[in-house]
Amino acid sequence: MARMTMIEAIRSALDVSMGKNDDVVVYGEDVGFFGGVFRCTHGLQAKYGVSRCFDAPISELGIVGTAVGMAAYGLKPVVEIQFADYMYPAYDQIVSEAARLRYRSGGDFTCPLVIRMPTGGGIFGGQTHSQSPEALFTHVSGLKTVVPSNPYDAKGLLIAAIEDPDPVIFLEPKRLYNGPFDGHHDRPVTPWSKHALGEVPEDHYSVPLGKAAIRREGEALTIVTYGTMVHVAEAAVAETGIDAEIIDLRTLLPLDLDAITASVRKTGACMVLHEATLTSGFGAELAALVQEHCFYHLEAPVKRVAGWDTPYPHAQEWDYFPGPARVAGALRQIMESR
Amino acid sequence: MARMTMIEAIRSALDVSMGKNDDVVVYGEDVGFFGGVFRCTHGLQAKYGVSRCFDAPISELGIVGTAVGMAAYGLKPVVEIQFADYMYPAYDQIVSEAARLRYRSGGDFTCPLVIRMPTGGGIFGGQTHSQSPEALFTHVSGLKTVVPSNPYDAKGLLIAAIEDPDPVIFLEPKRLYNGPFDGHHDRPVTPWSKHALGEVPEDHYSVPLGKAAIRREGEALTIVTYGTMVHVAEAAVAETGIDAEIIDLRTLLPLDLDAITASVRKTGACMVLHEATLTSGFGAELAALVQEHCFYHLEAPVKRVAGWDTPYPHAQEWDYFPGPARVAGALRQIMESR
Amino acid sequence: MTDTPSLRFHVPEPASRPGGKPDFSNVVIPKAGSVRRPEVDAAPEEMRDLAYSIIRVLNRDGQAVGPWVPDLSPEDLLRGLRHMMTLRTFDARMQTAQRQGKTSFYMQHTGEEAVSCAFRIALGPDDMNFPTYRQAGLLIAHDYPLVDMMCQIYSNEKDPLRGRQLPVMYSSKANGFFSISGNLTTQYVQAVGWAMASAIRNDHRIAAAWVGDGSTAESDFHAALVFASTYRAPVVLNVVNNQWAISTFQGIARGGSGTFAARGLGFGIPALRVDGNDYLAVYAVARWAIERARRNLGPTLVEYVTYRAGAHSTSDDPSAYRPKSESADWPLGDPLLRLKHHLVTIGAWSEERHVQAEAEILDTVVAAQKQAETFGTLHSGSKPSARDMFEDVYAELPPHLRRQRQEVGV
Amino acid sequence: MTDTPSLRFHVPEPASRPGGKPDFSNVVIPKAGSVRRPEVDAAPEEMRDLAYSIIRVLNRDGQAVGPWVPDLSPEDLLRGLRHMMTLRTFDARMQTAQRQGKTSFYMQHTGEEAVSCAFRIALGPDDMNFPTYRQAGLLIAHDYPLVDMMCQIYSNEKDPLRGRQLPVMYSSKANGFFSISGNLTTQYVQAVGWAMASAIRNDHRIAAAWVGDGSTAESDFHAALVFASTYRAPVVLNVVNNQWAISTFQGIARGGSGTFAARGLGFGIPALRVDGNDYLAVYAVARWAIERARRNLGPTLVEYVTYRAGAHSTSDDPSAYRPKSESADWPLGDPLLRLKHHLVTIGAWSEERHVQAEAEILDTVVAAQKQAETFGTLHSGSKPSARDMFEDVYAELPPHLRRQRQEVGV
Ligand SMILES: Cc1ncc(C[n+]2csc(CCOP(=O)(O)OP(=O)(O)O)c2C)c(N)n1
Ligand SMILES: Cc1ncc(C[n+]2csc(CCOP(=O)(O)OP(=O)(O)O)c2C)c(N)n1
Ligand SMILES: [Mg+2]
Ligand SMILES: [Mg+2]
Repeated sequence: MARMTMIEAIRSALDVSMGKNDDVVVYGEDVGFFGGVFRCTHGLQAKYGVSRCFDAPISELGIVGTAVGMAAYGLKPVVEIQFADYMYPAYDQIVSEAARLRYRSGGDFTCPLVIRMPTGGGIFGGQTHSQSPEALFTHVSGLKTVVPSNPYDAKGLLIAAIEDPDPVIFLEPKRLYNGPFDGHHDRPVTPWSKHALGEVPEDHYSVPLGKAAIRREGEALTIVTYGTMVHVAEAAVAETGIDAEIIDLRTLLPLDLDAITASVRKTGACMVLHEATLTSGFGAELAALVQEHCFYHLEAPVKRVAGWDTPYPHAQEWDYFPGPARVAGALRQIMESR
Repeated sequence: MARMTMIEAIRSALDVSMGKNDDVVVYGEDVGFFGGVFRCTHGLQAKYGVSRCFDAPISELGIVGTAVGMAAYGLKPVVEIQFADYMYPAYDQIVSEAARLRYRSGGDFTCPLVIRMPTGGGIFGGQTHSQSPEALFTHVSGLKTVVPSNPYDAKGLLIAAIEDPDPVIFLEPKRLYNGPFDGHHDRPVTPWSKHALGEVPEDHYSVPLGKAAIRREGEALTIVTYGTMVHVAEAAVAETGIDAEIIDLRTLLPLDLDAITASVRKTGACMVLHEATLTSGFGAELAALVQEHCFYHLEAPVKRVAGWDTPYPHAQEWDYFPGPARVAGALRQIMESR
Repeated sequence: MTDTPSLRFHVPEPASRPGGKPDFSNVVIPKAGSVRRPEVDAAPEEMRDLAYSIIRVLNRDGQAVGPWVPDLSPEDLLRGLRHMMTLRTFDARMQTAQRQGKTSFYMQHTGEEAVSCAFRIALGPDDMNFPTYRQAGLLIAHDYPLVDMMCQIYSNEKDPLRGRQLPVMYSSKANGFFSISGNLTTQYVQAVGWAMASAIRNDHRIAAAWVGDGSTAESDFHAALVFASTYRAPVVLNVVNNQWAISTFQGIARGGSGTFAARGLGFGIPALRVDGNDYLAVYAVARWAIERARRNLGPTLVEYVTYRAGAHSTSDDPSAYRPKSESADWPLGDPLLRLKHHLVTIGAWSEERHVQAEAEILDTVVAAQKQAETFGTLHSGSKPSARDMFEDVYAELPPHLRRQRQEVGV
Repeated sequence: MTDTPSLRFHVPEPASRPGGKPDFSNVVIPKAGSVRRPEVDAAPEEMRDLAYSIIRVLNRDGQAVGPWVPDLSPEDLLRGLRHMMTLRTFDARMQTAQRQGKTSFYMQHTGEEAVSCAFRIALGPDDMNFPTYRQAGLLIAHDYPLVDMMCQIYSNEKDPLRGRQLPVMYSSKANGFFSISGNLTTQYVQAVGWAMASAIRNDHRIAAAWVGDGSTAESDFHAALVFASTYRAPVVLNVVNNQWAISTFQGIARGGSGTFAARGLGFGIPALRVDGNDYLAVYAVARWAIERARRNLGPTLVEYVTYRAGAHSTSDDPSAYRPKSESADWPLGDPLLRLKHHLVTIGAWSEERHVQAEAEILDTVVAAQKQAETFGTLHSGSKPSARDMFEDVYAELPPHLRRQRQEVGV
């Protein structure tokens, strides 16, 4: 066991996977010699050579498009999109190609690749370094979408994603790279070295895709969330003293619906929480499912707390971000409405 | 008044708009001399000249990207994407650029353009001529998304879209181009000339964006839908005899939430119906909103009926398409569960 | 500023439109045999002229002339002729089958048969094509069963793609034929990625990317050129310029560049232009480009100058946008007739044998069609089930799809 | 097939890395004055050589020589020098302000000042730039108030963009400066669309598109070239090759093409390469390209050969990926010092006056900064409100945003 930041955990997952399987190839913008703008691939080129880890031209389309070809050949490309905000040029290759290759070829060709990308705000990155586009992937049949909330899961899920036979979108909440950020932007962040989930095996292990984790057991209501918001939820729960159960989805698709319904049937109320824009966000799907599957157990409407329906602003970052105060307010509101 | 198909109504909207405003410029693949693969722009080049209506290279990115520049200049581009399935190469220009130009420039530049595209299946078009990607637009702040269900609305909404100061995504259910297809693929389709909403004024008029239409009043439950599914809903209601209220949204964003909540509060039950893939479809947003705003009026969970979470298949088209039988079954199920 | 005249908008127009006289005077055609043949390891800078010419082997008299005459025996050529005849017959039958309602859609190759048929022969068995819908010759010239192609077109119970794909969107890994995407050009950059993978693996296999003239405008074309140029990927980048993209003439995609081959020059990629209706020239140029890739000398861009003689697809009617007789006036002729003429000229073939071969081929195709139809057609007979619809979305059926399949009750 | 050696994967590498000796031997630099100047209406085919050379005016002795010497008076040049000095001082102050926590982010222009400053002077007042984050000289050379720039950087209450944009992502329609996108290259094709619109309207205004070397790999670059070529749009397509894209050397984007200017050749677009650190050469080439556009002769691609002397941004540390002294070894020198040298050489300037000007400019910039800071900085003083966050998403606030704003209580 070692103490790792989420960056180190991701790097370790790549390292372990490249060591184990020669087919794993890592590339993206600034990913090679420099090791990535967030340093997630640092040292891999030196260790595995330029054929296994290299810099790509600034073409997200080209990065994903060539990766589809490589995956069809039989390699296992793990590519980085520098920020999720820059995935749109690759969206066609993801949606029309990677996601559908197995289906449209009747299994003749497959597309086992992993596309990593940092997501989320909280770093004063403005509208092009802060987005959380997960709902644009969950709407696409054929993709799996993963969002870790801590170093342990990040490594285990990334290894599982690399070993998965299908294309996986791996979203890394960048605000969690160095510590469990809970939305209190005016306080210092505890480093991962002080957090239990910063304890990470150095060797190979995996966390299965499609299984949620219960971060906190509780009776009062269920908070369904993922990524950075897991920590915000924890803070809000601690501050309000409301005995909420917190579910960290880890994988959005395939979704661990059983974990959600079991919890909501127990608690009778549900909040869905994410950083992405509210309308048509993944929270809409979660709310729709919860009301469908737990209708007769719900004592209050499923409440969504999410980013506002505006582009991600720069100066108003903390007005935009669904921080502990907003989450706490919503928790109280649910409790009062029952 | 004239009898028009939906194609003729769209053409008439373009014609009226080009005649009224020199700034309106129409282009896209095969849009100029030939008049579009669905003939929606037929005759416009001959009437208004090649500078106002012309063929574009096969680059959806280029079509929308140049349109953003034209709109910023002060023109009013109305561009066609040949099939909605081909909009992905343009998605970055739509999401990162058109949708955010006004916001990010503090109103210094604006982007009043209309992007038309045929959507939906039912023509044995397979996975690349059948998609309904509306949820990929409704998640994006700054866009308006419109889906007409008949010639009258198509013309009025398109004119409203062209006169709108913001970017509008105009989705045309291609299966409705020639008649009100109700999902009974084994029966001949009634032409628009036999339908009241095929009666279309030849001059300028508009149907406001953001206002739904009640296609059928009813007491038993509310069906919230749009596009082709409006007619499928009508057929299923007629066949089951269930007294449903049918809401045709017409505009998905901004959404006419008041019309929905008023109806659901009256009927106490709600079905959401669309052709797009279920998971993270626009129906998720609708279900989430309905349960949030009508929780205490709902006697059964909001039921979503939608396309399956698979790519759109070719041979299994009618297994995929949510036709009248499936809708009728779901209607009965809702009625029984209350 | 206002002392200059005001700006005018320029929209390229084809030389003629319906009702007008076909005009190909802008297509400059060098004499067969007149274009030089550089060594495959020559520097790209040294052969920029080849992007602006047309490599041709067969002259008007049916003789093969010049430095590009390939090393093909009369038997090889007869086989090539047979492939092209088979493709043409196949097209005719399937076109009719679509008109008879046996399937929803079809796309023909008429006039372009030499391109895919000759290219396939030049390629190795383990190489991979990333084709468009207009290269069925890659399958036919590789002896892929006609029945399997037809079953795909009919979406019947033996359709290898289980009814999921639009007709003609074949896939056959075993035959070096990548799954066709209905989205234009997406596969072009994938071919480069496949070739990069082959190089990363120190393999010997190369990739061939395919695109139409109109589709070169798409972004994937650019990405492919960038990545191929940077990583010197072992790939042949093919552009089939058949003059039309549905109703849009090639000038709209080409703009002021003169040729599509020229696109390669800006990337330091050798670019050759070849008479796409000349089986021998296509084969020779393909060999040259494939050898470059195989010898790790990097990518080559090849533009095939040809003409789409038929409609774009069964959904299209070209008489609405081009003169009816344009096809007949196309100056590079018919690839099938030109190869036949050559074979007759060299004494390897005759009118009689040709007529006989036509009959044989028709029999073969009809027999295949009969067999395919025993497995069903789109609207009749057995066909893939709703169960097939839910499979292969993922390797394993996830819970939500299991629920949905249960709802359908299959 | 296995008789050929197996394939090898090729990844371009820069000439040197940290710890190594900088090496620019691959940058071939023609003598100042040695490159010919074609007429603006010359055919693109006639000037392909210009894509592989470098147009230079200022020689080592500080003299302006050759056919590209522009028609600029000493006063014009002094003004240009002042613009570049202002930009450099502005950069230094804002870089420090970021380090002091007054804002979140900043991007410098060090070494590239001539490109945007000289280009702006060549452009007409009503033309429109579609810039990247590294062309603030377009604003400074157009006398856009430094205070407004700083208010944007500070996201304070006078920020014209109401706190919404990352620092340096300016927008000023009145100054012909299109809103900068954080997404690379998206604006390149928009510039072409703007230019097409101007032509459709029979206007006189032209557009200028801007992109970095690394960003030419993006799809929008291709789309821009396709549309500009097809519709002969009145646009100048600028590529600023500053050798680096964050940590990635230009060889990764350029591949085997030799130059970025060469990209234009495949589209029949005249392409010029110019010494980007030579104010006079930049101005002269810009004038030439702008005149072409204005006279309806179509687009021109211009590659500015320069060097990014500083870090990519305040988030970057170049010592991790290139030799520390690489910047000092850059063979085209410092644009500011070269223009200064020229002015001294022609007797229009002196060391003393330069020192004095430096002091004056510093005073001006510091005064602007003081004033800007009275309106707040990112984390202190007054700033845009949460209300500003909800506005301008649409022209009118739709119901759902009204509800959300109410929830915030603003
Ligand atoms: C991304 C995308 N855009 C548009 C289309 C519609 N479309 C299908 S074929 C075609 C024309 C292609 O022309 P070309 O590339 O010249 O190939 P050809 O059909 O002539 O072989 C178009 C526009 C599509 N299939 N995909
Ligand atoms: C679509 C997109 N991809 C990636 C990035 C991240 N990024 C920002 S600047 C940059 C490098 C750009 O290099 P270049 O084009 O050479 O411009 P320079 O910074 O050298 O002026 C990258 C990769 C981005 N902003 N947008
Ligand atoms: Mg074509
Ligand atoms: Mg650069």
